[in-house]
Amino acid sequence: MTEVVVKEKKITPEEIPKEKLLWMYKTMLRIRRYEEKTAELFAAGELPGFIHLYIGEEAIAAGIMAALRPEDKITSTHRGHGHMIAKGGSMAKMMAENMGKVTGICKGKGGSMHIADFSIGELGANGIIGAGWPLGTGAALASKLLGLGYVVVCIAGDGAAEQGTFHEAVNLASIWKLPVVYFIEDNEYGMGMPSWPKPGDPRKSKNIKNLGDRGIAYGIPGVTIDGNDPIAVYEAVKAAVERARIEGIPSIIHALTCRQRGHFEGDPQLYRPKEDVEACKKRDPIPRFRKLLIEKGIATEEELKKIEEEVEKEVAEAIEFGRKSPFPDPKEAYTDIYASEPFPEV
Amino acid sequence: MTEVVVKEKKITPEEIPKEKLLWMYKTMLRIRRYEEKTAELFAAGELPGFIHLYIGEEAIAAGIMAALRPEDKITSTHRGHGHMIAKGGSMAKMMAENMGKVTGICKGKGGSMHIADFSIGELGANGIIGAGWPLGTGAALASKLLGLGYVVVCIAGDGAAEQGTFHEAVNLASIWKLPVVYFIEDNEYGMGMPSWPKPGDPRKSKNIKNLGDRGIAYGIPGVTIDGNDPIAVYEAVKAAVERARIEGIPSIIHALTCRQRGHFEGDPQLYRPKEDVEACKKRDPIPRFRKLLIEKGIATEEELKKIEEEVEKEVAEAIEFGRKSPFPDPKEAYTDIYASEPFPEV
Amino acid sequence: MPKKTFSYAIYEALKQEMVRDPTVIIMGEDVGRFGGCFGVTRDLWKIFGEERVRDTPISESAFIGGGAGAAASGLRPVVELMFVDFFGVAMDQIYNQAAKLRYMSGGQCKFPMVLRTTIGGGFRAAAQHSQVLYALFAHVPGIKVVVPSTPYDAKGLLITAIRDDDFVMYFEHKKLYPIEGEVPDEPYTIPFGVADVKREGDDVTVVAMAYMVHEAMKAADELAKEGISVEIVDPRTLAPLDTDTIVKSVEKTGRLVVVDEDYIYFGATGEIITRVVERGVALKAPPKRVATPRVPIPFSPTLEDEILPNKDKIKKAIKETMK
Amino acid sequence: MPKKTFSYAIYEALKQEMVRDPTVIIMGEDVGRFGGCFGVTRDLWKIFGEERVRDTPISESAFIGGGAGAAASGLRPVVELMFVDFFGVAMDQIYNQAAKLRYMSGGQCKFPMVLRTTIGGGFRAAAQHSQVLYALFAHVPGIKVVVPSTPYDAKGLLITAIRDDDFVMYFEHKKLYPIEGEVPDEPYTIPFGVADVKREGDDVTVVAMAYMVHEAMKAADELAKEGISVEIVDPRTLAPLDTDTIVKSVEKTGRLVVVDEDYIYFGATGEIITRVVERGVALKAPPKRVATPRVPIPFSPTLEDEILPNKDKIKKAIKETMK
Ligand SMILES: Cc1ncc(C[n+]2csc(CCOP(=O)(O)OP(=O)(O)O)c2C)c(N)n1
Ligand SMILES: Cc1ncc(C[n+]2csc(CCOP(=O)(O)OP(=O)(O)O)c2C)c(N)n1
Ligand SMILES: [Mg+2]
Ligand SMILES: [Mg+2]
Repeated sequence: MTEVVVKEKKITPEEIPKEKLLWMYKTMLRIRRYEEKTAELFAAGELPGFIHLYIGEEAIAAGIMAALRPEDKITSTHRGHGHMIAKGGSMAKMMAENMGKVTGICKGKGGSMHIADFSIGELGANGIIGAGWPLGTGAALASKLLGLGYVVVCIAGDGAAEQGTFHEAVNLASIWKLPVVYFIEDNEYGMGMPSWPKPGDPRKSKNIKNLGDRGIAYGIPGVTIDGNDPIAVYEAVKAAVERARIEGIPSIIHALTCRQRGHFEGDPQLYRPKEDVEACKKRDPIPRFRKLLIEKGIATEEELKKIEEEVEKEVAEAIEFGRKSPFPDPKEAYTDIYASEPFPEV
Repeated sequence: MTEVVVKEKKITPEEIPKEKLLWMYKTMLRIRRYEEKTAELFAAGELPGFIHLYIGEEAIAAGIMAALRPEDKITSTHRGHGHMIAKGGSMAKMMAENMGKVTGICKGKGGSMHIADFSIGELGANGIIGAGWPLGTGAALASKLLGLGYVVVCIAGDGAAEQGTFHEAVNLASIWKLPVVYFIEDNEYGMGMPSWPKPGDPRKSKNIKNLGDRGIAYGIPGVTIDGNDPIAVYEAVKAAVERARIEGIPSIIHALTCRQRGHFEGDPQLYRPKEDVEACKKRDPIPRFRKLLIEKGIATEEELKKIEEEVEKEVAEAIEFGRKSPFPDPKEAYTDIYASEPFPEV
Repeated sequence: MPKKTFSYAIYEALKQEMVRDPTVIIMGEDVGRFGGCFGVTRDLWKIFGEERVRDTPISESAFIGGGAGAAASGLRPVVELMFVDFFGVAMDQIYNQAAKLRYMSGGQCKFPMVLRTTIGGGFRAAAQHSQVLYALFAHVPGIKVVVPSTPYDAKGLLITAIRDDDFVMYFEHKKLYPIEGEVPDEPYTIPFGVADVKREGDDVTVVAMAYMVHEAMKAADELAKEGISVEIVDPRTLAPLDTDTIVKSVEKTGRLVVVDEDYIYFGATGEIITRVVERGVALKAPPKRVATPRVPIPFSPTLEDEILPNKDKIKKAIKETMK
Repeated sequence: MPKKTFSYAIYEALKQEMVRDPTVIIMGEDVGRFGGCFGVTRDLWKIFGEERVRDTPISESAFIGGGAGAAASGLRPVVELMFVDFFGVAMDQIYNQAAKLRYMSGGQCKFPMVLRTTIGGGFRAAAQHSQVLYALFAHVPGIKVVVPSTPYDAKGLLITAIRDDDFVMYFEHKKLYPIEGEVPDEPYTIPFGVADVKREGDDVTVVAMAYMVHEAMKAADELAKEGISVEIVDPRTLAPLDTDTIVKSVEKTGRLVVVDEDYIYFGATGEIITRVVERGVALKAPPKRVATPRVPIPFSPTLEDEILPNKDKIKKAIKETMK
């Protein structure tokens, strides 16, 4: 088995504009607080359906989006709240969506597993693992053929990298020279299945640790990075996006992170060693990045406190918005299936 | 793009028992003559349906099967006559099958794209590109769990290696340590699509030439070999089969060969440079191997002539058998769907 | 008889068959240490070990096709597709391979594989985790389609499925898991192709499957008070489909309502109605169907409740046939 | 009007739409230099270049899903699935993605994609290259299902499909390719959901699709000599399905035979019969269906001929309704 070779960072925090660093911090925090409240609301029965939280993985969404232009697009997953927030989506509309309200970003038709905001280039979470790889590849084809200049980042999990769609999509993008980046969020689990063996658990879902090496199979660059460091993510994505945009060279980025909570809310994680959860919490990207900002003198305690307050407020308002919004009229169930409505029959 | 790195052979012909070398020669020849006659019969309208010939690729089937034990199994493809013959199937029953006769190996129900002979471990040709990868992987799982000791060689084309099933199956075998070998017959085309660019044709179906490198993506050995040299094939398969049988380590073998005829019979190959066909014919494995046997003093002209006569006779008898056999009774259409027949409804 | 949940009945069938026959294995995503996404396989991995209860990567084509290959080679795999909604990533291995290889080979091999999967809405799980879809598998050849509605049927039909030498798809409605019923401790089988009259009645025949049997039962209870006597026929398997029992019931009642949580068109409702009318059975009123419209299942509770069939819609349809 | 083959009519529609709208592109296996497996796309790659007529690797999930992603992002892809039999390797991208993403997003995006594919038996191509299967796609939501039977319909319906802002599946029966018919040179559209009465008659309504329209026509010609007057209704699209036209015809004739080359159960025959009987149309005889039994398509000519529907089977069914 290969050992994980995490790519050395080259950019130092000092080389990144302060606003971007603070933006990353705030973004991570916005995701964290949103997700924490989501957990509470789910437990209280205010959120129907399945909820998969992004807690502990925030550095990825923040790092990716820090490297993108507004016109760039992403495909997302069932664990997609963080991607949506970082890409610039409205917390309030996402919260309303997850509550099933008509003011939701998808009018209450999609819910957490299907949140999408095409207006900001968030092409959709997906309930089918691995479905986003081809979809994003197609969006990249449109960028190329229509000369639109955007890059697509297909974000999905380590589990999604075992789906056949991964293989097919990456190969297609490679031979067609499409402006796309395949980003694997390796949170060490696909539901209850570990990426590689854990203490007392020999299971694994792949036989190599460094999925960046899979680039070799397609003749494209691939790299494995520390997914709990937003600067490492930013750096890798920036390089990949440039290659993609200018030369049409796709890349694979494999980011190592971990899942602090259960697969979905309500998962007691009986399959998971307790120490593993503890170890994951210790790797939390937010305090780590906060410490760095302070230590390097990039931000003051006051500045960060102010950000933290803003975030609390935004989340509270989002919840308020969701709660106050009405449920959709039942007859709305029959609209939005076809663009050429009314369709003669449903 | 990577350059093709063809593995150096280590075994010399002298190290292989004469009978095995002659067996390989005869096997290649049996396939060749069978296929040549098939082309004639197809042109004459005696063979219904689609026919894909193996002409020019015989060294692969001969080399693989020379390395297998009788209990080992293979999965095959739409271009599977050669695999069937080399694995020890009856030419006569295959010919009868391809003519749609009731004496055919599949009672006329399958035809050329579905020939199978479970009694010799030929688990079936397949009309779906890439379908054999998972099926053979499952057969390898049975070998392991039931302690049956056989190895499965999943044979399929370069095109089949772009299907998602390839990725999923190889990964599964790798983590489960299954006794299986993934063998890619790269005949430079998937129907009309070249594996990599040809003169005046920039298309390609993959961005690396050495598909053996894909082993890296799964943490298993992978190698690219000369598929027109039966000894190179034999050597690579022998090593892979041993690893698989003893250690449960799967391998990828990528064999370079070429297709002398159209994709299917009747294909005018308008998409293909004429020189490409010529170049392929120059690489013909049979005269090359014949020359080697003579030059190395392994066989005499007379010995080879005798083999050649035996082969002519066998093929003629197979055709005779097929021609004389009756078509199935129409009511046979309703049997063999379920093992627990009669089924209440069709 | 002891009372058990539908979920436990399935677990018990799996356990007993694994004890009886060492070639029975289980494969799927999180069927092992997780205990199954809905907790059905529970501790089987502890009892039988991780060789026989195999957690897979998220590679449905590989492990369903792998199951087929293993079934043709001496194992008897019970494979789990977590939600039927995911079938699209592995349909070729299901319908072109497992279902047809026996026929294409002229009967040389057999496929004693069971593909268990979950169906059904009502969990606010939206368009890709709420579907039913069994009609798709009943349409194509080579698949036996089993749709249990009670714990008793679940156990008996699953044991039949595992012992059957053919490829069987076994559909578990998620709303049925907690439902309790009497289930014998010992193993038993229920033959395929034999419908069960879940309730006798004289005025209207309701054909219903899976969870809809229970909604139909509630409707029948309420209508009984209004003097309408409903007979409920549960086909239990869609392929083969026990047309005789359905026809016999409609011959008696003269009225037919088919209830199905699957999408309404080109599915089970049309098939069952046609099976009856093509036999020339005299009907006192046009047959009716109650099913999910051809709409992706929406997430929001108000929307999902609008489209799913339920007791009230069934009552309304029954009453319309009585006019 | 000029006479053209079915194949040429499709080619012409593709060419004219590609000229009209630069966002129309073609993708699929060997749609370029090979000219399409059945020669339909011919020289389009030369006319429009290899950027717009894209040969793909054998990766149906990638290029069908890719088509969907491209459609949501401003292109209007016409994607080719070489044989419908291959749908199983890409079904998720078809039915869970292209078909549902608009709905799940609350109408934020649209999918102006056409998925062309070939159907039908009779070529001794066996179980994985001879199927019809359109009922599967008509069952699930979000897909428009188009099944042309003549060159004229082929061109008009394809142009409608390409200009439609929704995901359309377009099924081409391989036996139709060489069939000739009158086709205007200029572009025209035929609306979806409008059946076409291909032959008028009084005694029996035959609903038939795709190549079966032609077998039904032959049956009707022969029966006319025996004094039986057959009306043939071709729905042309299965989703939406023009129930009104079918019902109107059956109201006139009082007899119904549905002819379909797809598998018989849980498919189009049951759906169409049910659409009629649930409207309470009075029938003089039980409705009949002529379709392929639930059997994998066998290779041998004697076997394949046994199971495929044809003129004689249609005649027999019609006569039975006349008894
Ligand atoms: C095709 C498919 N198979 C299985 C599932 C069930 N499922 C939902 S999330 C999940 C785990 C996904 O793992 P990963 O891709 O690593 O993402 P993570 O949840 O870890 O973020 C599984 C198996 C699914 N939704 N789709
Ligand atoms: C899933 C699927 N897609 C497409 C086809 C059509 N098809 C048949 S053979 C073939 C080319 C296969 O190429 P390769 O795997 O390289 O095998 P070769 O024919 O070169 O031996 C194609 C595209 C198919 N049969 N199945
Ligand atoms: Mg994960
Ligand atoms: Mg090839």
